[in-house]
Amino acid sequence: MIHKLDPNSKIIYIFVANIAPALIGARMATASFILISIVILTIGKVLHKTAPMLEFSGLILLTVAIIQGIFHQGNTTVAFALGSVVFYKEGLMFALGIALNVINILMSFSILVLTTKPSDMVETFVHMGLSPRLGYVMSSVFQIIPQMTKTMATITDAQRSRGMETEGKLKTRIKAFFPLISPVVMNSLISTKERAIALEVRGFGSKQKKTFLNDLQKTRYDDIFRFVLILILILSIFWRVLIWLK
Amino acid sequence: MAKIVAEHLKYKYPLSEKLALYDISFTIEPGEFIGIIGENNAGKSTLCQAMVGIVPNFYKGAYGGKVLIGDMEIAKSNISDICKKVGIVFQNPFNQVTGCKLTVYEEVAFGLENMGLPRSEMIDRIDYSLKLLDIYKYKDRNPFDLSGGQMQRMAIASIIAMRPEVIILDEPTSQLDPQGSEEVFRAVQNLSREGITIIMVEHKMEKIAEYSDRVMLLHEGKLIAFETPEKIFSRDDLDCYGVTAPAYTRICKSLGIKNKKTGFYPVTLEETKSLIGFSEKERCPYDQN
Amino acid sequence: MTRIEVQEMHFSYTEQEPILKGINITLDERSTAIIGQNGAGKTTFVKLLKGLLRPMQGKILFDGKDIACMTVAQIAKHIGLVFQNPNDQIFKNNILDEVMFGPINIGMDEQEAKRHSQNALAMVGLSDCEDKNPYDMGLSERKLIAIASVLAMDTDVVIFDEPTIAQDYRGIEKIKKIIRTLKAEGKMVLTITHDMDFVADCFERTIVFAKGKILLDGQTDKVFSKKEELSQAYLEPPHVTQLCNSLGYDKVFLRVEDFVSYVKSKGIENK
Amino acid sequence: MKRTSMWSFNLNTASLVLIPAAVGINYIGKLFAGALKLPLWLDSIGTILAACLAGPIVGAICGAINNIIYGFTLDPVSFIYAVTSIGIGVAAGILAYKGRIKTAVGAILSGLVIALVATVISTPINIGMYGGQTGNLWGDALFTWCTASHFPMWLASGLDELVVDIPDKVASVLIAFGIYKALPKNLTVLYKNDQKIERLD
Repeated sequence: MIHKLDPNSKIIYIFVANIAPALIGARMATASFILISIVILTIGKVLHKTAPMLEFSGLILLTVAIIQGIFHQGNTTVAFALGSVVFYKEGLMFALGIALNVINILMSFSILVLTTKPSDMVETFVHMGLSPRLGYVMSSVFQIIPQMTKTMATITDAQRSRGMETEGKLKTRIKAFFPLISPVVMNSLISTKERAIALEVRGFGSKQKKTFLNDLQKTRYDDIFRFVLILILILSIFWRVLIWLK
Repeated sequence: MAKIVAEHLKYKYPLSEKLALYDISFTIEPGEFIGIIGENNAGKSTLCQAMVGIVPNFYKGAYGGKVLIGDMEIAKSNISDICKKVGIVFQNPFNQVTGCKLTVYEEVAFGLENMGLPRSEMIDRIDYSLKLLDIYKYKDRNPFDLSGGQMQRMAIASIIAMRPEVIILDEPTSQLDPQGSEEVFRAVQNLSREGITIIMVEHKMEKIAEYSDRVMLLHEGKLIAFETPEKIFSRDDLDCYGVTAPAYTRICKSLGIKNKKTGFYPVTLEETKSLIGFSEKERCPYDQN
Repeated sequence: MTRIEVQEMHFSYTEQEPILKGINITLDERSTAIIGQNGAGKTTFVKLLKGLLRPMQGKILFDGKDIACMTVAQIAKHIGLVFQNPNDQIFKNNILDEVMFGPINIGMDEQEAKRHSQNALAMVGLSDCEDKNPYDMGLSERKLIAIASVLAMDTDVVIFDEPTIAQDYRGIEKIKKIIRTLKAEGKMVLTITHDMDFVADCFERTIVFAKGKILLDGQTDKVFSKKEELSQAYLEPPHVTQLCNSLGYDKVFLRVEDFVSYVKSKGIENK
Repeated sequence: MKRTSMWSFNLNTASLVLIPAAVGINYIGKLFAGALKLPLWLDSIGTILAACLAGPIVGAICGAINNIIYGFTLDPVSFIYAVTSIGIGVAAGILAYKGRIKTAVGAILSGLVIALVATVISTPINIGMYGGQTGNLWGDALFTWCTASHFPMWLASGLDELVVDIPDKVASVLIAFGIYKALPKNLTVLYKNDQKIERLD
């Protein structure tokens, strides 16, 4: 069901999930959105796919907690000590705030990223008014990277065939860098010429308004989902105004 | 249907000292099958690209004379308009894939989307051209997962879907295996039967001889001759232009066997077979057809 | 004399799709062409000879020594392979430097590498552009540079993968000459190709791959006389052979000259 | 011939097709640096190269799209750092247009300038996102030392970023420069938007 939502709705969700807590200004709000995201991701059966992203940022967040816990400039209240290393409450809370924000961003984006095909996403952007030329650029990146990785394997074979070593000391590895990367880069730049021509002869430069093979599909769920989101946004703006008026 | 007329066409690539095309003039009638031959750097690809406007509109550089497709003057038109009349297929099937579509079907749609066609018409045209090229069964595959021959046929289908009157093929089979080449040549023959004007650059002289109504011989940017294959391949000076006649013609030259009706050496397997077969068996006179 | 023995070799990238299914063959000093459709396993086969891939089963003996105990760099001293696309290897902006890369890698000193490289460039006819940027040259010249960069390594075995693609008539004649010279120097030459007229002109032995197996192997004219097996592998014989076939000759010729002298010897006068 | 401004938004197809290639090069650079275990990121070679070839606008688009794609596939946080990548692309484009990347020395100096630009843009984001850290071992060690020595946050964070960026951007510009030099001129001319057709009649 989540997979069928219009990418637009998911983009609105990202927007609301990150703006509303900022307006409300409470860690609980951020935490709630993380929870909502987790629920949505679970329904969409893609929660496990967030693991690599979390791992990526988790390491940084861990060091943030350690460094801020020990050295944060407002540190006064001791939280606990590990041997001679003292952790402070202020620093840890500061790190918690950061962690919540980062995780919230990660989770809300994951909904869009993990349940939408990149090509659909780009197509939506183009329907929404992104220049088709830029749309082309974005979707071709998704295709070009696997192709370049393939080329890279061939190049590695070709250079090893000429007796080049790719493993060993740092010096050997640095020496291997140029023979491996230049052909990939050259190959991809040289093929830009042919590809540009191939696009041109298929009317890529046309001033005509473009049409689309695939139609956009918006479901009833989209309307409900969007309505709820916008309600949350309005309520949080209300909340902000109330606090401000006090 | 449109005639192609070149008048005193001259062209020089940017940063280059030498003319790539030097004073080329010719007329191609609608529905003709034209072969272009010549050694590397003779100007074959440049000439092809001058008929779709890549020369000069994409490369810039210096240009003289003119090329007309019907009443459209190439140098003064946008490539995006020219491509509705003239399509071109290149050597490397891989670099012709747009790289932004995930299925063969969508890939063929690319040009039609740019032309702004309504969706239903797009579907009609895509189905038609995929079937014509016999790749309808691959319509949901990723373009990059096709074999070379299939990819090249997809490239041709993408052009056919745009309904051009002229199709230019620049060494369409040089990177394919024998089966892939055969698939492409068969597809090209089908197109020719549909009445589309075909212009094909090819190093396989036997194929040029078999299919072409007329052959252009280019050398160092100049048009040396534009004649029937028999006349072109019967020349004694082909060596100077870095090309060689089909194996059949070379055999008949060595044996001194000419087709008495045309006065030229034979260029295809069939013609050679009947001439040699005749002289060997000394049976009834060579059937003129 | 160099020999490569391949014994009961199997290879696959994934378990479901075997690429090579039990190859047994001995390669010797005869110049050999490897033909067959794409996907028949030709390129995989030569990569295995080079040690870039390792067999799942079976072994490859180079002069009696199992190459399983040699590294890719060690094999590179004995077997050279010219890849199909020169752009997959060229990285220097000077032709001589590019050609010298391989020789230096396999342990030649500067002087020796330079001497070999200059000889190799002379052989492919690019002596007068030593200092040019390879990327300022056309694709056909870049292919010749790639060939030179392998020839300069002076290996006992030279393997070409589709050398005639992108070459015109003169380019192909040049490559034929290179192959004949290598052969005369006593090197083993193997070539993967789709160009049957080239095979007919240049190679003593022809091996046909089909669906991961060796379908035919033997003297080139014998192989091209097997009409049925060839069509099974979707291959067409050389043009001259096609003519012989359609004339119903029982003798098969591969080259224009052979055909012509045969017809002349029969003393048949035209007219 | 009059040169058109480097800020022309009217991109030709060649320079447009350059962008995905450049993003791919960024990715490959990063992959190589990882595979060969080099102590650098090398993930902006493509952006710098594209900026040198086709100017600051293309450089900026490369940077932006690079991070958007990363955001969509690997790490959503990188959306925010798109601003830094845009800065790198613009800086490289201007430096190249002004003819500063014509020698190895020029490339090194340009690398320093680009590193500085990247730092100035990244530091506030680092502070907002991660309390000032970068996630790089060496940089964060310096950050820790600075914080412990009661340096102001912006300085500690700035130094953290700079110490990582300098070697990385200098190496990236040098590599891009090496490749740029080897590119055939008849290719590089295609990315320029200022070409006119001459008449030969």
